[in-house]
Amino acid sequence: MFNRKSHVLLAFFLVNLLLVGLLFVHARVVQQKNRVSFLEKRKIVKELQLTDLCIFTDARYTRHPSMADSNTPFQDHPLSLEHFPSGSLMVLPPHLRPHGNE
Amino acid sequence: MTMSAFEKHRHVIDFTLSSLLRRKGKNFSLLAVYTFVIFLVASVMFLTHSIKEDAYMVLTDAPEITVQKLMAGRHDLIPLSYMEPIREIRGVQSVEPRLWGYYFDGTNKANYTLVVKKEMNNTPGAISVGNGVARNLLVKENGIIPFKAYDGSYLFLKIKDVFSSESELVSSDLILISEQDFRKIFAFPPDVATDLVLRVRNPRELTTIATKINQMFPDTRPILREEILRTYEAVFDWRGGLVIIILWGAALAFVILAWDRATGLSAEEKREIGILKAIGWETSDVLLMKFWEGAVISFSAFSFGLLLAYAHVYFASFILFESTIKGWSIIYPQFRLTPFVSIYQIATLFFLTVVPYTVTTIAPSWRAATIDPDMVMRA
Amino acid sequence: MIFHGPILGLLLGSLLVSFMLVYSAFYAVQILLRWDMRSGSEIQLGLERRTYLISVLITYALGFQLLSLFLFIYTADHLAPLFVGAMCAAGSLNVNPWGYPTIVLKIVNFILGAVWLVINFTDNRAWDYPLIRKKYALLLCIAPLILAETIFQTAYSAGLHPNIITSCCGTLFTADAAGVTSGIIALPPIPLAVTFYTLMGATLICGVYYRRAGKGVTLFSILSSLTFLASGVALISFIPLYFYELPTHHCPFCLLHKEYLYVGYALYLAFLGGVISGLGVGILKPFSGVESLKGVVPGIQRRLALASLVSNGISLLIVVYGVLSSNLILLD
Amino acid sequence: MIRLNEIRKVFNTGKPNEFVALQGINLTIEAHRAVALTGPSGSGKTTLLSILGCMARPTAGRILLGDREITSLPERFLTEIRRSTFGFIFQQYNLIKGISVLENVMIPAYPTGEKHASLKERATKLLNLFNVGSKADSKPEWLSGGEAQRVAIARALINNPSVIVADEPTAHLDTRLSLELMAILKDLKEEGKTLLIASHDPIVHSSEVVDRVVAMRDGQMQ
Repeated sequence: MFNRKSHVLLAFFLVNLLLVGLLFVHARVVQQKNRVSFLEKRKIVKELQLTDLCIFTDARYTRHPSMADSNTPFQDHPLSLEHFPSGSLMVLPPHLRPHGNE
Repeated sequence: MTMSAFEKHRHVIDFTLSSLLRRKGKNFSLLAVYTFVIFLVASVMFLTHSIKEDAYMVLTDAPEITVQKLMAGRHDLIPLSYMEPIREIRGVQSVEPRLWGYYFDGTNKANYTLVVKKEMNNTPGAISVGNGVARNLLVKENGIIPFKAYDGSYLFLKIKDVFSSESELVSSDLILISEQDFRKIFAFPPDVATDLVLRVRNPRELTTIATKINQMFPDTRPILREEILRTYEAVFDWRGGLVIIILWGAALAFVILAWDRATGLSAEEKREIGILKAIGWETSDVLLMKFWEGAVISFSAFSFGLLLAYAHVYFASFILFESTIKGWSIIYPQFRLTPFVSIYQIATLFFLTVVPYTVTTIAPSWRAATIDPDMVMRA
Repeated sequence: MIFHGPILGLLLGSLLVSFMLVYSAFYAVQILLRWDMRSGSEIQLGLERRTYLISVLITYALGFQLLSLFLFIYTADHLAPLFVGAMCAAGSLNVNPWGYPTIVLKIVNFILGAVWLVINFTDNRAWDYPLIRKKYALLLCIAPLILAETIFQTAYSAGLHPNIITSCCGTLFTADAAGVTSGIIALPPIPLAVTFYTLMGATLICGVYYRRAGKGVTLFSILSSLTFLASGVALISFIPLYFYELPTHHCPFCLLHKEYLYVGYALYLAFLGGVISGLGVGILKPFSGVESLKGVVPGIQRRLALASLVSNGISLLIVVYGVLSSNLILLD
Repeated sequence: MIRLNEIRKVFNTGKPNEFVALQGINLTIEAHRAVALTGPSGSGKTTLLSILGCMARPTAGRILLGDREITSLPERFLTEIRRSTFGFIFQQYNLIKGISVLENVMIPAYPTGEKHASLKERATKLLNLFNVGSKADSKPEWLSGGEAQRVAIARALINNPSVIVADEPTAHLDTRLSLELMAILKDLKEEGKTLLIASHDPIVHSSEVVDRVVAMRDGQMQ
């Protein structure tokens, strides 16, 4: 079977495709598994009437981006350098940017 | 495809592979860089996509409309007297005040989100904390946290329970507190709330209701849940200057490397192609070989990069990007994202990486393929 | 402008394809001006070599075009939640006037590119390259269309302003009034269904007749092109109705969704395959008289006709299956 | 039969370093004969050989292969003719390093899409014919000069050409190996192959195999 390099390549391609296919399967399985914790999170959101995810906690406008206001100094800087790494990963909410929704 | 064309491809693949393997050092270093670029781009894509999906799924139960009051363009506390007229609007199911705010813990330099939960009003002095807060303060259930109120006095609140670590994506920095304690800590006037949240019976009426609120109270800003979801969608479409600059820097370096590798044919390679052409290979046969060369390298790099990125984001908790996301926050939510893979992401990744790589190799391949066959005789 | 991975990918892809086409067009001009098969001069030898490069460039460009067509539709679909009133790609393509023209250009360019490759393939079988000027003249026509597509697509992307939390004073609600209409004009399904089936049937019969008797090339080619146009119209009039089982949902793009088992991809590819090979048969007809192509053209035409028959057969099967298995019954 | 008519080859046309490699070449090569081209280096032997062997196209003039005019055939078709009509033996052997001797012999037939098994069988047969069958799996860099030469001949024969083109085939061989080579060429000629040899080696000129010697100087026949 593997006496020709083209056979080896074919096998290599197939193994890789299989592995990539497994990613899809894995993602599916984990999605199913996480359903419970999703429901828990949704319950918290519903009970506490939350509007934002807790991903960046370093600045107020990154913690609650949808509820952000404009009284934090420097946050309308183009790169939101007040809190550099997350501030630049997380764009400033559009209503705080000089050109609105662009 | 006829049988002989198929056999021809196999022959060419045989030869291409031996030719690639003969230049191991060069080709493996190319493969490594290529894989790394794909890995980076794919990691960012997986990460942002999962956060978006999570936001979408978790926030579907967020309040339909949030009403903020504005004062001179700033977020202001909303009078509770606004509630009654809003409740009168047709289609509004309920209106509730929300009391929440940020509490900066000076000793730990961490920022918490304090949220009033009605049920806690019966047990003043007790709080529930997010797992991130507990981790940061090294406290457990029944532990006591001192809060410095705005009048300078101290409040000692007892932890009743801690949120599960699974829920950190929404609860990591939360502290649930009773209304009495909340108003005491912030010296919060009794007749106002942070904002108002509405439940609406018919989703089609959302915009109408929002418009009515806006007409009734021109100093308010109604925020729709759909807008929040859309904004999350837009915000996480990776615009992150840092990430993009790094990625494009890496991509550029890679393209230069690819270009250099592809253009700089060594004398040995030139001679080899010359021989092939002299003994009966046609230009398009050499082009076919170059096509397979690119296909093997691109395919390998693509699948390795994809697999590594998946492992990185979903198994290793995006360790390479951790500091980027963490920023200076003291409370760093530890959440495992739910994996999402789609053909769409893969196609996007293909366009961002394989297409430019392939384009840079076309001309050099052609240049190699059109070497004069009599070159080997003249040399 | 949306900084969105797929959009960046599409823009990058289009830019590269345009670059490849412009480069090819530059040498197309050289070939039109200076090609002289009888000469063994270095200029001629150089130009002959360039033709290899151009073939490769166009082949890759065509592959990218096909992928980008689907990626574009999919992206439009994916972006729909960002726009108030857009339910799927049909709506988000209508966000600004560039969306639909981009799609149309993408399809036209793909077909033209494929036809070019058919001509190129045929020409390369003849020792004197008899079609060289014609094919490079055609290339000069395709290049501006590709550029136009890139410009349209860029304009479309640049004009995407998602309805996100836009302001503090409720401008969103005025924007909503002029929001996205769902875009696809409903066409009367029954007459169009009749037209579609008639043309499709005629094409298949004519194709079989051509394969048997070797006659009717022109008619077959014209019929396949008409069938393609009819399929396009059918895709926004009656085909989706059966798949969605909704008498009002005319969107041809939702067929690409998982709910419908991605049947849209097969259908689109089959329609495209049918028109390309059908057109190819007709395009080659005038060249069957060329001395050096006499032995080559009929064989290629027969293979193309077969491909066209297979593609059209597959699309017909898919449509018929959709109609028969549907719970929807159209009454006019 | 190959006929050359007023062949002219110019390199770097129109540039200051323009160089006329061949001029006014008229030559007919009969089938089943052996022709040797001789002359000092730079006399145009190799250029003429590459034009004869369909590797390069002349700047002007006409070439007839049998009764087919091939002068202005594009590379695509010229290669096909070259592959099926000509087998090449080079001065440097020009075997490809790093792949097996067997593969080296098979490579010229790859573009034809012949079945791998049958191709392999033919290649093995040829190697055995030239007594290098035992080296099939070794790499060419480990072969001796004589072995390499014989592998190169096997490779030249894989597509069963009617004409063998050899460029200075004895340049790296000692007398014994040169004579051995001429014996192999003699066998090939007896099998009905046409031989075209460029060489300034007297062993070649004086060999009984060679029917005709064409002397060249400054791109012209003498």
